[in-house]
Amino acid sequence: MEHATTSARIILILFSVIIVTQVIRAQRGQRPFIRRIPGLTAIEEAVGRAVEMGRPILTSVGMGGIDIITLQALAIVTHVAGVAARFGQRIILPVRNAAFVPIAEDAISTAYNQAGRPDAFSEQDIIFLSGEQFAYAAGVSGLIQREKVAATFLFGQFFAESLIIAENANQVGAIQVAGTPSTTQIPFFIVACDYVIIGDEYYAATAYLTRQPTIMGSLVGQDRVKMAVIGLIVLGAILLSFGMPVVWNLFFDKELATLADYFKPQGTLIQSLGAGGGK
Amino acid sequence: MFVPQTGITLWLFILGALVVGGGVFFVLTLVPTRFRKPLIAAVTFLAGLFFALEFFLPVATEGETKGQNFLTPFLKPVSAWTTILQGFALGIGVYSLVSVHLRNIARKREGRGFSVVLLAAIVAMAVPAIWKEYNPDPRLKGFYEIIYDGAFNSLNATMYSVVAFYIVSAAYRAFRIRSREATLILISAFLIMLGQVTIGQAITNGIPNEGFARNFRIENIANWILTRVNSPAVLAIEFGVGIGALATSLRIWLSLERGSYFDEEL
Amino acid sequence: MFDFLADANTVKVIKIWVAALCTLGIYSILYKENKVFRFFEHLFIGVATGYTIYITWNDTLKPRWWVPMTEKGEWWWAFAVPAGLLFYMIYSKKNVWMSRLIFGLFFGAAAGRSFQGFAALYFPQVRSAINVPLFNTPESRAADAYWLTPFSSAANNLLFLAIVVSITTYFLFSFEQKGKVIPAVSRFGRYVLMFAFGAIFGSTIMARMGLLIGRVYFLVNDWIKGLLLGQG
Amino acid sequence: MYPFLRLLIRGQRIDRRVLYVLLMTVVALPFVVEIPTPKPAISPETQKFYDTIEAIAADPVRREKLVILSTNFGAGTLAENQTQTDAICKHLMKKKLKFAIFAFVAAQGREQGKIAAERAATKYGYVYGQDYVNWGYRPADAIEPLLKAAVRDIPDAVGNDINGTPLAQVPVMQGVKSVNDVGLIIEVAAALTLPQWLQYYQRTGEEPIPTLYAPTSVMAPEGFPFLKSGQLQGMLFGLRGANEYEVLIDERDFGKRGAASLAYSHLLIIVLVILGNVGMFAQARLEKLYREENA
Repeated sequence: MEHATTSARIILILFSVIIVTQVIRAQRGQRPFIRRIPGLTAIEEAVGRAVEMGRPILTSVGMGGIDIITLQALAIVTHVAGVAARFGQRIILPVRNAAFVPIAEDAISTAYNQAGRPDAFSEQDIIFLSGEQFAYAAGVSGLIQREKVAATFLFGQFFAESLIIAENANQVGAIQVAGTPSTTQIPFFIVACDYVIIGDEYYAATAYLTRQPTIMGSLVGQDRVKMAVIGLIVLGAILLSFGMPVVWNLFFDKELATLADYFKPQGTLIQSLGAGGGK
Repeated sequence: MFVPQTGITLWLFILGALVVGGGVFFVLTLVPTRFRKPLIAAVTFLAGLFFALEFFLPVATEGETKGQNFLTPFLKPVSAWTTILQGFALGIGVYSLVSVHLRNIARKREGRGFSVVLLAAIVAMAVPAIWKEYNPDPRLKGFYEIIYDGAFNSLNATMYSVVAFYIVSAAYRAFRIRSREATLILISAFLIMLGQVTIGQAITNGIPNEGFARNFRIENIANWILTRVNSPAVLAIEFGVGIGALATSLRIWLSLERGSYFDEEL
Repeated sequence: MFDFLADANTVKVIKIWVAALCTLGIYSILYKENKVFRFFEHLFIGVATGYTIYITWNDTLKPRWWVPMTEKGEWWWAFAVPAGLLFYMIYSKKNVWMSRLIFGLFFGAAAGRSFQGFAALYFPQVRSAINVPLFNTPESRAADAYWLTPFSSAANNLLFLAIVVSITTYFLFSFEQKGKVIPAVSRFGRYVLMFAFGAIFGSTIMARMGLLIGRVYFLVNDWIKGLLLGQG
Repeated sequence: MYPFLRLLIRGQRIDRRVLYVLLMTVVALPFVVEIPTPKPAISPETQKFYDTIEAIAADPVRREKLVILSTNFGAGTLAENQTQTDAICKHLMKKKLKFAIFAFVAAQGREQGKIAAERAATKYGYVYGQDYVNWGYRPADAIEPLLKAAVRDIPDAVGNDINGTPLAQVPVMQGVKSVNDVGLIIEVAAALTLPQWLQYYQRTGEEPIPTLYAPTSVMAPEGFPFLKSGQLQGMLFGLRGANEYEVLIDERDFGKRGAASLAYSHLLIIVLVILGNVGMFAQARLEKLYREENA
């Protein structure tokens, strides 16, 4: 879809309006409700136990560059740093994207200042290891084994190196909490970490941890959009069973000339109907 | 105005551009603090507006600019500028890595020998790699091949392959029937493993591969799991993440985002 | 001087020895973190950084910026220098905010593209999620259909819907999951999630073993057989 | 007391270094000794991958269009992605199709693509520039705008090939201008590099371009929803897919030997997991026996 079709414009703008109104309403003081996800108790617990062990904590914002998911990871890592800073605990943050080093330094040093322990923060602990995926994994593994880290907090986008980092930390007995929207890496975190924040809980984590009205409002908006999509899918499936592909056509990637076209099965619909695999 | 120049005038124009660019740069330093955040918000919004409008605006249905709107021709220059500016950011990483390791050496820190190895490796890779483009000396090419194929490629592939060992120790430790969820993970992992490997497939080779019986062949069970259970599960997770990404993009585009990076006083 | 570097055969032998030592050096971490691993770890980070420098210059900055500016006379590329310099304002105490201009540019552009990204990636997914008719399914009309197909395909499609709905319910956060129905649907969603993650784990073992096989094949074939036993 | 149970209990606490040595031997064995393993069952997605290329080669119009072979993988995933790329190059060359190698995430993707093409070129008499071209590497963050620009004008958006010659002057690129001149996209991937093609290229021409996917096994599960929605026409599921594909184009090579190691490494994991669980149950049983005795 190189350019939006009419229905894409309507749907996308509708979704955006739902989300933005919830955000603005939350910013105007209407504090929305967000249920506590179990993963967050795990974060608080892990930082507590790590502080008792007195060894440094290793965190990571994942393998992403200057993108949205990595910024989200930084928000969670900053929260962890804030909690650890109160006890003067050292946070190590090896970074994969060079341009992200200053952003991370900014956020983490602010967290230490706000916790009243600027002395505990050292710029040395936020270092660019390598842009190359596995050179980064080798560097982090070496760090984990040498520093005998007490805990690891792995958030953001991960690829095949996830298990290298998690299993090395497991070997030094570190408590591990991971959270990633990268679906294919979640199984590796599940087998090697103590707690894993899955898929969308990743966004809920920042909302709950930071209690920021903007992010909480956004989460409510996201829920509304999710419910809308689910409603459309169930309605669409039922209508399609009766041979009415109207909802299906709303999400069609070619421009439909007239309103009536939305009620006629479009060319690829018949061909894709046959795409079902089950016998 | 934007006409390619040649010879001396080219270098004058380049100098002119640098001076003008430097001037804008200097003016930016004078921007008072209270205008800084709005300026950043404006830059962020406009950068996003370009791509949003290019996608949303209706396109010409026929004629020379078929399938385009007035912004589409600018996609190419924007792509070129994005690529180049991304390239300029490289210096930050190299600087921060080199400065950390130079400090280790200067302060005679424990393990500074390894820092020397690291800095030497950067030079041993970058210099011959770039130099060979300008100097066809076969010795250079040979040295580059040793460093690239011999060191870099093998280190990369080996570090990746270490995951295989960790999979065995992680699976051995984690796949224990001690909770409902752990058992579910164990069962589906086993079914897929058996279904994908010739030895596993051999177990149910006896069953005919058509009609109702075919559903009991291990590779069909594995395929059913991947297409009928994994596919909707991955689809549902990706929906949530996709909507989350869209929401986060909206917050950043409209500078609604809060949090330590965005609230900091400038 | 260094003429051996010109001879292809010697280079090949040296390359295999270097690769073998690197491979065994990295595998030494499996025993425990040791000085040998630390050497190859730092060698790896250095070589990787060197390669990134080469690739960024040779494949991007030279052909798309330096050559057009200096040889094709497109002088306006010179504006990239002050613009690129904005990145480095992160190191200035007073004007660090200026680096936020260029980061803002990239964040904004990525955010602006997310509309097309969302539509192009998820609209076909929504269509495939809708495309699960609960009766007179296309499979039942297909050539290899047999007596069970209408029921099995309808059951499969119902399962597809149930999984999509239950997992999405699991990921709803704006209300407390109480009562009888919602927690049950959510729990079913979580179990399907775990089952799906087990399947992903199982299917990934193949990939990891493939990598190890690649390295072992190199060690056995190129190094031991090739060089040590001379069956080259 | 209960020596047999005590032996079983040790099965759940095997030191991980023993596991690693066991894995290494099991994987290395098939390369030292010829171990017969049964022929693989061809899975549906591999068959569709093969059939799509065969169908395009048989179609007089589409076989003249360019095939984009996007090699987005690095040295880390050679065993899977290189085996896939080698097999794909042989198949494309067997069918005399024009193709362009292109990498936009892993910088070494362009070198690995080059190696695969050169290996097969000697056998099938393919000449660089005449029959195939290598567009080289572009940084990941700039690929979206580049693809959007390449919808209208590929030579201009991509710029020059790996040797620095502008694409317009490369013989095989003659007549290849816009997205409608591209007949097939093949994405060999080690990470998430498929969405860019689907988002910004596949459906931007007059008709959707058939797209084939050759991911590592870890990325493959995410490909199934796209197969179902018709956005993908076929997929090679990691090394397993490559092994089956080698059987289909009868060019058995690394895939066959690798398959034996694969089979035995999986068997090792299954045996170890069973041992671990048996050990756990044995311990529970032993503790119950002790409690009964002292009670």
